Amino acid sequence: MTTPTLTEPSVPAQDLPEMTTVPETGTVKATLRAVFSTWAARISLIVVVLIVAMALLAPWLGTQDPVQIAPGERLQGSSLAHFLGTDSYGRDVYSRVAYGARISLAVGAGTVVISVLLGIFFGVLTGYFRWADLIVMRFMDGLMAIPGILLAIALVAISGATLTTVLIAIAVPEIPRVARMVRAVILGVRTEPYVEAATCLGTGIWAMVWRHLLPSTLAPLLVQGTYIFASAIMTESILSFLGAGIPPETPSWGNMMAEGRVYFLLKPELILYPGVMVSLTVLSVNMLGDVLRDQLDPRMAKRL
Amino acid sequence: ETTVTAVMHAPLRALDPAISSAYILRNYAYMVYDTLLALDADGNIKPQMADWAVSDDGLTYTFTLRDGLMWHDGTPVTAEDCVASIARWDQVDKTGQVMASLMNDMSVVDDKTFTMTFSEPTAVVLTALSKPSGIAPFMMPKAVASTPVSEPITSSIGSGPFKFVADAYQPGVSATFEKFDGYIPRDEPSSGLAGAKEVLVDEVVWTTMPDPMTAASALMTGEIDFIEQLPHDLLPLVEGNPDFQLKIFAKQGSQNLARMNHTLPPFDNPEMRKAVMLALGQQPMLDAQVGAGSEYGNTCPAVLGCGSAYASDYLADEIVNPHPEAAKKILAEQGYDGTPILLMHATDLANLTPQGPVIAQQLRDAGFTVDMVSMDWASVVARRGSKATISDGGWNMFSTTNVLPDVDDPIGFIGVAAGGDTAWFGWPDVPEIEQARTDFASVADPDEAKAIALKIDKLVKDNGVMIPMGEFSSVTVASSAITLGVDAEAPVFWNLSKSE
Amino acid sequence: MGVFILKRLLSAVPVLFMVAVIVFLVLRLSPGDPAVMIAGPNATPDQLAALRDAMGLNEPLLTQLFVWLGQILSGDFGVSLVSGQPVTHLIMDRFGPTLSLSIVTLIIAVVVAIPLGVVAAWQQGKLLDRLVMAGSVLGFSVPVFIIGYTMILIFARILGWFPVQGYKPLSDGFGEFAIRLVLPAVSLSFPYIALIARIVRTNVIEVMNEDYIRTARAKGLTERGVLMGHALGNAAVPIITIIGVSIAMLIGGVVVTESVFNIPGLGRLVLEAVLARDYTVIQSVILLFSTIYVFINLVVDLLYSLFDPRIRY
Amino acid sequence: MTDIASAPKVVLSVEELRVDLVPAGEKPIVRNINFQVMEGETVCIVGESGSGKSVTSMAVMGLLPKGSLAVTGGRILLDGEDITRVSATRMRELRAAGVAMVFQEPMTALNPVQRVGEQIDEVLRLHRKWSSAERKKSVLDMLERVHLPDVQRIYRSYPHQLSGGQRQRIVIAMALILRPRLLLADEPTTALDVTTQKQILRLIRELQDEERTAVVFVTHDFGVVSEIADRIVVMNRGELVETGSCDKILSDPADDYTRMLVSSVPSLIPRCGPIEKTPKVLDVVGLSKTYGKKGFGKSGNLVHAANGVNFTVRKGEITGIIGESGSGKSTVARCVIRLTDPSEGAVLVNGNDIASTNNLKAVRKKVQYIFQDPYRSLNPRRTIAQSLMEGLVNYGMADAEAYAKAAETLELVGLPAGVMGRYPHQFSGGQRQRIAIARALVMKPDLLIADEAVSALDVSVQAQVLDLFETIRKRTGIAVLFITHDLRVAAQICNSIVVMQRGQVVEAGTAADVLSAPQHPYTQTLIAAAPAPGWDFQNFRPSRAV
Ligand SMILES: Nc1ncnc2c1ncn2[C@@H]1O[C@H](COP(=O)(O)OP(=O)(O)OP(=O)(O)O)[C@@H](O)[C@H]1O
Ligand SMILES: Nc1ncnc2c1ncn2[C@@H]1O[C@H](COP(=O)(O)OP(=O)(O)OP(=O)(O)O)[C@@H](O)[C@H]1O
Ligand SMILES: [Mg+2]
Ligand SMILES: [Mg+2]
Repeated sequence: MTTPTLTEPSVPAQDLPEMTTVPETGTVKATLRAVFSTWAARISLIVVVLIVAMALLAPWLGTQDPVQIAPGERLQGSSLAHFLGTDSYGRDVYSRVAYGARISLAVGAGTVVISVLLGIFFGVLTGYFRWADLIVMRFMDGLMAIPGILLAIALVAISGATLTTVLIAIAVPEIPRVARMVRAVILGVRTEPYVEAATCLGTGIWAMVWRHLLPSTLAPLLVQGTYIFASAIMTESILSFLGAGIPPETPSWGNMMAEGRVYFLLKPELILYPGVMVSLTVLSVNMLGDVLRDQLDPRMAKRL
Repeated sequence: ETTVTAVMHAPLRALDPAISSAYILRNYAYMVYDTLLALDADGNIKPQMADWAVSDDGLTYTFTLRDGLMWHDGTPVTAEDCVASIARWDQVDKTGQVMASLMNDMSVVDDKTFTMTFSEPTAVVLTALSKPSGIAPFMMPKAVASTPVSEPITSSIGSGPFKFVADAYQPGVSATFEKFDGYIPRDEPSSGLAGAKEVLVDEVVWTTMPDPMTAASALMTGEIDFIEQLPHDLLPLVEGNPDFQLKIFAKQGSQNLARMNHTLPPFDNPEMRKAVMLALGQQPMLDAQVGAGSEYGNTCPAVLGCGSAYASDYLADEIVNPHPEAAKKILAEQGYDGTPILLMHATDLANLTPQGPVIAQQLRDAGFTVDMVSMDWASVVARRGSKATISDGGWNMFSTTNVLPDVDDPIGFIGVAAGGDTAWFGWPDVPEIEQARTDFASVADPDEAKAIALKIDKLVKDNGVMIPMGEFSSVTVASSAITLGVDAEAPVFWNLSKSE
Repeated sequence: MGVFILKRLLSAVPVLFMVAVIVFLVLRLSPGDPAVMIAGPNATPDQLAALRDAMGLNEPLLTQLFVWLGQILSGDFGVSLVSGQPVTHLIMDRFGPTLSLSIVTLIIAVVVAIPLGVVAAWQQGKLLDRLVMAGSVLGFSVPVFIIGYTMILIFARILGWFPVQGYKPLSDGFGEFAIRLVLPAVSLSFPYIALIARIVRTNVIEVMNEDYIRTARAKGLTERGVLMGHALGNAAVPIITIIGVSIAMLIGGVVVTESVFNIPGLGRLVLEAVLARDYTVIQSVILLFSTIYVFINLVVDLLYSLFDPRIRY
Repeated sequence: MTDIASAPKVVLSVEELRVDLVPAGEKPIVRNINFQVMEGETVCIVGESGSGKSVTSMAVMGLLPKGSLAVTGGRILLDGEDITRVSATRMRELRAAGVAMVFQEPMTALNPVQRVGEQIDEVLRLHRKWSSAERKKSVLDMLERVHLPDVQRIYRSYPHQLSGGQRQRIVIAMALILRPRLLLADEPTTALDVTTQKQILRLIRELQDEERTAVVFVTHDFGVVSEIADRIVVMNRGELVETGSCDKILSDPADDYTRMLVSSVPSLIPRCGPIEKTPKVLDVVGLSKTYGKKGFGKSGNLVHAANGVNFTVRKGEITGIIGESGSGKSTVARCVIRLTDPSEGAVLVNGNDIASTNNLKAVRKKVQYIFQDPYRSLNPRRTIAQSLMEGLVNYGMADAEAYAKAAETLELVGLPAGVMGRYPHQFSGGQRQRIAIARALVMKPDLLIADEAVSALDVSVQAQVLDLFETIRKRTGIAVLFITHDLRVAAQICNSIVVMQRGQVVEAGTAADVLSAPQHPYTQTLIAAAPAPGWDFQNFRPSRAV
């Protein structure tokens, strides 16, 4: 520690003994260190990285065209040609699992991005600008009051089963939930002394939102985000089950499970492979979410 | 008290057999109503409620109701009822409309007799009144039959072998039928839809199970007795198990067909339609629907069905087998520029789901660019009615299935109609076909009829009106305690018994 | 409190109005209409037109909307375009099964999740906690239909304890009713158990850091007494909130379970109605769901004040 | 203070106590603690925040947080029984019956969702096999004994329906209902205002006299100590520094640390003279603030938080506002900076009325606010540099320049500029408050509002921060509006004082006048309630002025 050079020492400088030992939180470096601090977190990170890699590198992982059908070779077991066998159209299951990572991660992540961004927008709007609350929250309530699955089915019926439609259909019902949460956090934070202090320092509305309000929504958003991620993948599967999901041609873990359900007793692997991928992904994303949350939550830091 | 619980292929949600051609409504009607004439197992027209006589000039048909016919409310069936029923039916059914167009007069003679008079000699009246499927002519009390066709009837009073238990009816969930004690079966042995309709159980309950896995499990635990159509992929669950029987009702098979839009490029060009016909093959479609190399699927080049009297071999190889190279050649000749073909694909009906991907794949293999649009059947139905360009919500191609009893009649089978705007979706305009169909309606001689039918088959293929994509049969699975009834065009529950 | 309830009920009106308008527009914008579905493939354009006319589908959209809203206000939900039955009748018929399924599911979820969450909180960071939490993540990463099939396989097919499918109303006897609801309710409850257990755990842990917990310990209470007597009661508000959210989500979740276990409920009704474009049924059922949702929210808010005396309306 | 007649019996004996982190840290949290408590005796444990007072008392209760702290050496004998070795069941028996504890925060020590009567009743349910009628009677008796009014109603009340003082009495009743041998009180009055504190202290003493309970009283308030302690235990950084009788420690502390601690307690004697010639920076005229909802059926619960308040602050002057909790001090302060919009009246800053202006940005450049809780007033996610620069950047200063200014100001308040990259949680409470002050000063305001800016701090730190204010005032000539409920603090730094009660100014004048010769009865009670008015801690002797 450097000795303070005071031009005019007014008060004896404080010695700061405990400072060197307090672990830093909130910085990227500290976060990474925390992520790597437990086995569970380390494994989760590796799994997530592997799955993302699988999605990105699918064409180079010894896969075949996941859409290419060969009905004559349907429902085969493992072989050299198809090392996880084939599905009911004779498509290569391994390739579909690999390419399915793209769609499923896109559905999960896309839903999170859409619902979180819009949720933050509406949440901040209603939490900070009270005049907006009445109008916007009624609208959000209305959206929330429509059962999500049914809304999704209707939207898919309107605009056809495409990835984009399904994404929007799954994300729209989540928006009000995120908005409510963000609103609640902001309502709590806006009376915190540090927000009032910033007001006293002449901080404008947007700077206030950006510097002081949004950061405190980060931790709960992480938790909610990981939950939305998981439930989006599930909802996609349920939509496929109901015949209103992503086009059956396009591989996603969700529609693979829905399509494989007929073979639940005869060829359970068809569900198992995508199912295991979903569980692994959800489990590790959750785990990472929890670790990051602990990093971002000031209460956790305070407890140290 | 014996109850048979059956899982049918679709839920019963409406009760008017004339307003819709949904098969479940037809099946319902066979329980509750009776028909004047019926086809026996060999396709011969037999008297059912009524016998008939033709005047020598072939212009007047006289129908005489047999004795003992009674509505479920206990009142006797009269000729007036039948005339009203026919009059309602012939407005909605294709064959009925042809019959009506030839008919000059229909009048009641007495309680049991009525006559129909035609402008020219025709056999169509018998074909029409014995029509087993599509919208079949069922007899109803006059009060019910006088409802306008635009207004669905809600009564379920018929004169058939089963009485509908209205109190137990949950639309879309279950329908209950009990034995109608007032029904007097004919004396002849049962054959097809003709002959004695003997009810051997007290009650039949139809339930809907949206999930076939659940239906299979319920059958195995004995909660239900009968599954009208078990998905082929689930058959291994019951095959070889002595507790269950598998049965194919040959007459209830289905035909896949692919349809192109003749009004939009590229399929306004007959050569391009030809290319599609060459590109498509039937075996992969059947493999995807019923299992690779399964006995339940049959390739069939005939437009009017291979089991019908009008089976044809014309262009068998081109229709049945894929010829991607030949198709590519045509594409090159026609200068196909890779504009995507918009193929509509229904995802919510089990039989239709595999069709889209298989067709898409084969077209792609032959050099087409395909834009397969997945949607629910209701959307397909809506969109296929559009004659707009692709960008305005039109379409190039779709596929569906028809049951075989509906396709073996060149008049009733809408897939072969080619009257341009009045034709079925896709609007093929081939005047020769329309001429041939009119001729067919008025010939009485079977050989002559066959010749015309084969001509229609050829014209349909040459012009790419529709492309047959193979035939497959559904498999009915029942508990071994059930003795199944006759093989007819519809699943019927008379002559079916259950041992304890 | 009376004023509060009245206010809330009044504020539900615009919400429901919006739902009604959204649903109406979404439906009318979707391709396909009930006439085409009913008339079948062979219908002539004239027949279709006649049918549409009879159904009132040829009126301008706005007229249809106002006619419908007017009907609703006078308590008339119309008839199903497909089956011709009064919608109220259809809904009454299907309401019982869905209600029973939802309630039983919720009871199971709550009864299982709360102890799990409390135990996890108590064993925070230990093996048991890890297991419960990992299990709860798995609980919402397996699709409901797969859980359902597995339950059917094990408990209906192999063990034969329960029937595979079906529904009997309570009026047929409690045994008949209950035995058919066990499997569907248990399988439907999985994700909710997972969700509720997580929330219980987080909130109990939070509450366990409060000063009054220390006071309770200082009284000489056992750890169990502290958890059940003091921690749980104080964690009640967020737990009730999540239960309320669960009920709202259940409404969507029942569709699949009703299909898998062949329960003739509202979920299936509305799904089939969507596929058949049976407008009147869809509109009414969704409006019903939304009303229930609004009502549940009100009940949840009232429950808050029951569990937390500081909250008064 | 109390004379002990017969041979005093030792109730609690702490011998060589050592408490360590689990797993053990570099240094035990608490080590080498030795002291005894006799029957009927009060032993006060004093020391700065973090010195281990709470940990020691928790160890005696057997309530150290499992998994993070544990007793690793020494013995704790309660009537001869070593409670570090007894089973969990026996320990539960001992709690409440043998040793009971009163916790610091009356607001949070009670379960908010249970009726207070039931919470006391629970103790009896656990430890006595009485019928519910007997228990109820006993609880009501106890409530009477802690001088609660209308005990039937109180029994049925929830904690939030009671005042802080009432709640603290409930906690005491709960601790005493089983007549424990030993009462541990961990800062039981810190959160209460002086008047209530005085009542509670008297109550404990009263009960102790009746039951001859041994009391361990943890506090950092020397005023309280001087009033109640028989003996004093001084702790510093986990170690016992000194023990001795009350008189000995207060008048003749042996250890340097003890001397420093005792002399940090501000005196009640006003030190600063009035300031008159300088221009008025703040002039509050007829300020009123009414809280409450308009609308139907709501008119009943209007709160007149401020009512016709008048006062001024001149350049270089520190004006104090004193008054008990809820008297409207913060409301006035918030109106002055327009965090709250006043309902009526004028607030003139440098002669301009800001009560109705829309240009708040201009106001806020001239007026700055320091909040009570230094931790919560700094955004935990932003570095010190970011927090300090925020205001300057808002008013358009370039980052580099703002950084330099921030560093300079940080050094002004006695912190090295090298810590600018750190986060608030990496500082101690006193340091954080310095940062908060620096953040206000960096704006070079004309008026500084300090709302309970030193209340959360230890006496020693408090003394430093008060010095800091003094220095800053001298150097910059800033005007300060200083809000506090601590008369000693007010006496230490205010030039003039405004006394508020229920939203109204009841007395105003120079510090010397108000504190030494209070006119209004309310001011008089306030001053009378201040603990140890008669002791001049800074000089280790009785004060002469009063
Ligand atoms: N659960 C814990 N885990 C780790 N360290 C702890 C724990 N509780 C207290 N400490 C540490 O023990 C030391 C003594 O804390 P203690 O609470 O006894 O202080 P105190 O004298 O009561 O202070 P205050 O006046 O602020 O209440 C502190 O350094 C604190 O950080
Ligand atoms: N936002 C608010 N809404 C309603 N009433 C309020 C509000 N803020 C304060 N009050 C009420 O106004 C009165 C004065 O409160 P204020 O905070 O000014 O008191 P104070 O003197 O600062 O007390 P303390 O010493 O406890 O901080 C209190 O009765 C309080 O309950
Ligand atoms: Mg302490
Ligand atoms: Mg205050």
